Amino acid sequence: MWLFDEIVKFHITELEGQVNHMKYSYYPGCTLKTKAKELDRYGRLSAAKLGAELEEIENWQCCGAVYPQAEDEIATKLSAVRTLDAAKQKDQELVTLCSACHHVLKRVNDDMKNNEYVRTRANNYLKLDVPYEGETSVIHYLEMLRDRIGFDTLKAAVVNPLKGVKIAAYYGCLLLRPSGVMAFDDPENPTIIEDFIKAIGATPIKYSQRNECCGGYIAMEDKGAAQKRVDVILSSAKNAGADLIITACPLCMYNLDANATESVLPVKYFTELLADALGVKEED
Amino acid sequence: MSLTNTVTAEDLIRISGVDPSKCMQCGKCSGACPSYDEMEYHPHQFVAMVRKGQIEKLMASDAIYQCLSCFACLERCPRNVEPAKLIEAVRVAVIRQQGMNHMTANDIPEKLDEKLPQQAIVSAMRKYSK
Amino acid sequence: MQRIGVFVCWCGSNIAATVDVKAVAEAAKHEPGVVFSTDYQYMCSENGQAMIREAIKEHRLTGVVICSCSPRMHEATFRKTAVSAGLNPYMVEIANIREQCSWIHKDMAEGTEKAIILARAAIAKVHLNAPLVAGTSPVTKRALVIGGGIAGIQTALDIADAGFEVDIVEKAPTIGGRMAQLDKTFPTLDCSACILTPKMVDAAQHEKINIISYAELDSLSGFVGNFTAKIRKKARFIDETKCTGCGICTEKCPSRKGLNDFNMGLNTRGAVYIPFAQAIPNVAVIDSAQCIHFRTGKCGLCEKNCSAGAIKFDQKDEILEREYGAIVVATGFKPIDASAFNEYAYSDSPDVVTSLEFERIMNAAGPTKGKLVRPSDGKHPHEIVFIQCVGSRCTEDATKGKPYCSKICCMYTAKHAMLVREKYPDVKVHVFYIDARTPGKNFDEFYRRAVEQYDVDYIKGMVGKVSVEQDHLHVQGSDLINNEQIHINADMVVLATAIEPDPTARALGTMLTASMDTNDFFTEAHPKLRPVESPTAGVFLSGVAQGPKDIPETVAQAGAAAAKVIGLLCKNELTCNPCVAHANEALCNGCSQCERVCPYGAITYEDKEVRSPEFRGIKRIAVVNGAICQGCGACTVTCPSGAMDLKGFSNSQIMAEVDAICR
Amino acid sequence: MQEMIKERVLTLINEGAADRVLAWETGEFFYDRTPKFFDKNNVNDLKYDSFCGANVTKYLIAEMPKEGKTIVLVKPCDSYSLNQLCTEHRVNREKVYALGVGCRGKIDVEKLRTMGIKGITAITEEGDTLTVSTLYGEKKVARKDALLDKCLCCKGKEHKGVDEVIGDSEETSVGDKFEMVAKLEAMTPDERFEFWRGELSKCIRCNACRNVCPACSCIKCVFDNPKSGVDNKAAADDFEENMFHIIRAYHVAGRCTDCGECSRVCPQGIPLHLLNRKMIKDINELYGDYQAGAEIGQRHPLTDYTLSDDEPSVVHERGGANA
Amino acid sequence: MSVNQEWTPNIVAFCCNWCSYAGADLAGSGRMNYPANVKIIRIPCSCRLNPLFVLRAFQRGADGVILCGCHPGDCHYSTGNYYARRRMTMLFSMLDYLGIERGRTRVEWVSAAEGAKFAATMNDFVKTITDLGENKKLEDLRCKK
Repeated sequence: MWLFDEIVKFHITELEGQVNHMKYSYYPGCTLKTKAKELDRYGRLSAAKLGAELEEIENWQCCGAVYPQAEDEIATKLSAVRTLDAAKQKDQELVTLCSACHHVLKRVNDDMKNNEYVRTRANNYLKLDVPYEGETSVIHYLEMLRDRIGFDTLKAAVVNPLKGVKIAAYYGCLLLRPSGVMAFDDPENPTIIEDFIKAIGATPIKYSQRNECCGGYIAMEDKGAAQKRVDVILSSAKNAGADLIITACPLCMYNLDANATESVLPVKYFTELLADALGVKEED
Repeated sequence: MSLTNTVTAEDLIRISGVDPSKCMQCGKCSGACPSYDEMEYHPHQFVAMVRKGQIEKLMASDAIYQCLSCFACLERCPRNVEPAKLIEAVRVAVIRQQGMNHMTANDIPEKLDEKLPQQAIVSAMRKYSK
Repeated sequence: MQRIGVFVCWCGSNIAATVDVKAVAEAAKHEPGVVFSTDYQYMCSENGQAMIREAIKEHRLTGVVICSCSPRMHEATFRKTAVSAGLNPYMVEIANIREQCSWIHKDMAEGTEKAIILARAAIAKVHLNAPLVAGTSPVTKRALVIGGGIAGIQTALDIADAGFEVDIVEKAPTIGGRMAQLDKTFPTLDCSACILTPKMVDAAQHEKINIISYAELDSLSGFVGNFTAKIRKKARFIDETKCTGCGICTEKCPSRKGLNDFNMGLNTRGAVYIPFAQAIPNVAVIDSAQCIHFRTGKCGLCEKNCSAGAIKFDQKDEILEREYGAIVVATGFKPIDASAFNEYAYSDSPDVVTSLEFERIMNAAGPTKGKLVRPSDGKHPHEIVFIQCVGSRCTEDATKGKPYCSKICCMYTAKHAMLVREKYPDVKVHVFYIDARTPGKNFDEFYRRAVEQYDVDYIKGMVGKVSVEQDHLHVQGSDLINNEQIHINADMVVLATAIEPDPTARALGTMLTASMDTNDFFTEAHPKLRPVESPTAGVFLSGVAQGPKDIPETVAQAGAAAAKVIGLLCKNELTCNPCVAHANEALCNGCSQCERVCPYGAITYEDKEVRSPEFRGIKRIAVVNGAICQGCGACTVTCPSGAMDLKGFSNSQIMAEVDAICR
Repeated sequence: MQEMIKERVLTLINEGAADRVLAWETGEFFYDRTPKFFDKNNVNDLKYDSFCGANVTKYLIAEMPKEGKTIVLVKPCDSYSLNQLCTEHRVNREKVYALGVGCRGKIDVEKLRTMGIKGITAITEEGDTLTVSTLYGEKKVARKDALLDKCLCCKGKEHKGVDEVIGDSEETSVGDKFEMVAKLEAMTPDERFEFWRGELSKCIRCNACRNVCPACSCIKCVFDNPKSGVDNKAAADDFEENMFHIIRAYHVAGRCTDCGECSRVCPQGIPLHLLNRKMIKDINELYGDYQAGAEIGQRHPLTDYTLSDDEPSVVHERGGANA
Repeated sequence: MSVNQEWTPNIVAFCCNWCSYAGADLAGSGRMNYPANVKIIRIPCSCRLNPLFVLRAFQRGADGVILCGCHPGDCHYSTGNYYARRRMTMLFSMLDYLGIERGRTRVEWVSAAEGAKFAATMNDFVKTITDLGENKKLEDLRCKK
């Protein structure tokens, strides 16, 4: 860990003065500290290279991993509110990497902003000095790349363009839907990961199942159903000519990887390819 | 195990925040549903059956555990009915009852594999137990 | 002191069910000045009106209060009743105890109490009413029709046939509108162009019709009978008087990449083009954004090849100022942008088309010369899926779409399905529908023919997703009757997209001060009784600008709008609204504040000798032109001395109402 | 300066450029300066000194029907009122020769009294010091401490749109003129209500504020007009006290030049200018800075609009805690 | 504040003839309920509303006054509601400055097509005024029953 921080610092000092320096609050979430370390590590390394400083929220708690849709669920939303409030205290945008965490934080934030029932009750529970009312802006790492850093800047920073690699973007459901709240991209015809793939020099492969659900949430409960979904998605990507499929979600990663009945395509986190393209992967 | 408390359509409407009367029964939700073939009742039927007060059938059905929470129905609904919320409300109404947890901590070990991410466990516990 | 009669209407049970009408009539009796009070089942009926007339005469009434439905409904009726009994029409006041009382309240005691208060307010107002005499204003005997589709053309023809001049302002380079793009029309399947183009020619050749194409309304001032319009005739860079429509320029133009709007962008055209063969005027137009000459200063091939010398690169927009007595809005519609519905892969695949695009594909003059082929590869399709209600019937809180039924989609989809099956019996056709809505003469028979005779597969349910696969479109939808999710591998998908008002309508509505609904359709003055009139006097509605409708309905409404226009233009002068502002000479300071807020320029000032207790001598005073004043009252509030007041809605009348309500 | 003015006025009249002059004369007490018209015969009685706080422009209205041209002496602040009257056609600018006179702030004798100086017999000034002679001896007072309140928030010493200026002016403004308004805005509604009840309940409806106000120039005021429905001669209760002052402030909104005469003449010392100034502050904040009378022909903000004006609910939204 | 159980607020709604009065009629045709203590006075345009009328209403016992007109841009007379908007802003600000409760006055734009909005607006306004209680600060005791 010490070494890692040093590397980050090194990159920041190296880049200071060259790149517009940006600071964000960063929420990794539990899986990124365990099974999805590479999603996290490569994400941080790349961000540092791109001049974005990700300050991890102190003492963060698990977001709950699933957004409680029931209107009367308050307690299950509180840990997300604490995270959102922590970012508000620092007056920073909150960057997430895991699609599931992003989904939970973004939707709870929307509740705190627009749902008076949830807002009042959550604040009553939390007893913050100043009530939290949805002030924090929650953005996914990909949105940070697109809207804050810019894909053009990213493209310019690429040292190992992944030329000729045909990559299928797997969006899944959590980043896109419901679009009214997530406001991430066109929920039916998204382009952000394809644009990302182009920026790192690879070739995006469009396929029809990229925004269909892999069944990750029921993988434990009903492996068979999840397998069915995974096979449909992977074969769709494979038939479209992809060499590789990328995702931003540890749940999708696990599901696409572990529940495919036959191994047709390798699955990677987008941050791994990003780190590769930026030339920061080998340094770790 | 059996349901101890009666759940009414009004309860489900309150829990979900869904107004089933907005539905025009176009079936787009069920046309979009990736779990359609796994489910005994389909998203549009959840809406119709809540409207008609046929709650017990829904609560007894395995369909409530087959929903992937992928929000395709909710996203594509032309009338913003949000069937996914209604399905979750039925599931919540079931697991909130005594002894009705669909999954308990004891069920976990046998389902674990080395790659399984935490969030799969956390989310499953959140979804299937109280 | 007025002698006031109060007449309480039951409106059958509409009022009487929630308001004790007898109690209202009884309470009114005790109000000062009320010498007669009664109730009756239907005051607006002939018997009811006779009762009012008799009471006016018998009790020598000087004022009348009717407690009934909204004045917007029957104020005019009861004013006429008063006139026929010799009373000034402006001595009638209405207490709205239906729309604003009985219909919104459930409790009888509450409703009755409120009705009595509303009656008191009206009585208090009538005490201060004075007989008003309306002035007159002249009528310019020319009509302006905005929009040159079938609605505008039909309205213009009907008005012109009655002998009045009509200008059609069309924003496109040609008239014809959406109907010109259609292939066949339901339920008769006759050729759209064959029935439209003769009408276009009639309009062009009519001596009373003046077509101003490639033009838009810039501004409008005035009022019914006396509108002044500024019309911007956009530069088409072609001298219309010289161009013969030979089309040589369109062939010679080397810039070929412009999307052909007429063909819904399915193919391209030159920078100089004539939209379609039967265009009227049959004159070319240059798209300056595309034209090489405008971009680089070079080229000019069209100019070199035009033997008529009609190319005018230096042409500028031109503003025409014209006066009109009446205006008809016939701005039509456009299909909504289907890219909002990418679950149907509209943006992803050229083989997913909208119905209007499909119409062009099926049209003999279209991009494929009427041959049905897949846009992506030109191959013959074997299976086609039609999806109805794309973007129609969506709630306002949904992420996309329109709340209304677009009305024409069920029928044109049946038409498309039938035409495909007729021409290509090998093609399988599926139609996903929510409801098949076919009210109309021979409509349901038409739809049933598609099912029974042409074996079109109607599936009750909606498509959830269209996936673009390697060589086909995968359609996943629900079949509600069979309770199953079905999967179809189709070659083409046709989206019956909702229609919406033309995007220019909103700005036009503002310009005309004609009210619109939340969907930007123009509002009619009354949904049943005045369907072709806007609430703004002198503005009439024709076609889809008012709401979704098919061709026969559009033509019928166009004729109706024309009849209303003719009725207006036949008059030599119009009776003005006598509820206009006027300045009290003794009180007026001549300070000019009222002039500043008058939207009509109805106020001028003159130095006048005034003899009053407050002032003797010559002073500057405001003078209101009653023919121009529309009675908004802006001036009355700006006036600090209270010199400016509004007849019919005077300061004291409104305060009397306030007092009666707050009492 | 007074002599220079007299001389210039005489010249103008003798040259035929004007027929009379509207200025000040000495009234009942030595420090009273009341408006008066002079012709060349009595122009010698014209006074212009540090007591000439009164704004005389309103008197031109009645003069308009007369033949010939009137010279009017205007201090910088008065010039705004003159322009506003011309904008509203109450005064015909062509019949007026506006002679700007220099001003270094005018003296408020009441202020001296509140300092405890009694029995004043004469006041002389030298530089920044006033020497007040009283029955009980002489007192020295700093001139700036004896200025009228309105001079302490003077709009500036530039005459707007006058024909010529005689004499120099000195800046007298101190601080922010909206300070007190802001203070009131910061109070709770109940505190504000108490404040204004306390002030307005003192009103005796002497109409001095209305009569002096150059914007309140109606031939017949609505409050005097039995047909207006709101007429009343004397406020019978709290409502009518409020009503009169609300409507007065409202009628002059956008037209009030903030000359401060209303408060100056109020025998009860009600800070009426705070009502007008609130309207001015609102106008500035909501519709952009506006100074009534800055030039002739302006369109005032309440007879104007923009498509993107704030909704009236802005009143409810701002002010936060004091809702 | 009054704890009188009997008390219900008295509300005067000034509606422009072209949009809001028609919107109120539409609320009626749609049978959309709102409390009976709202009484509507028809005026030709929102710009006809003289501040004097508002004060008069309070004087005579109104507890709330609301003005409804066409949406900005849709005025039948083109510009009336723009003037009304400024006038009412200034009036409301003045009343607020005098310490009168801000909630007692309101302006809403309601089109002829917005029957539901009209009813919702009235319900909300009645609720606001009910919560505020009786108008005490701008009352004229002589006019009270």
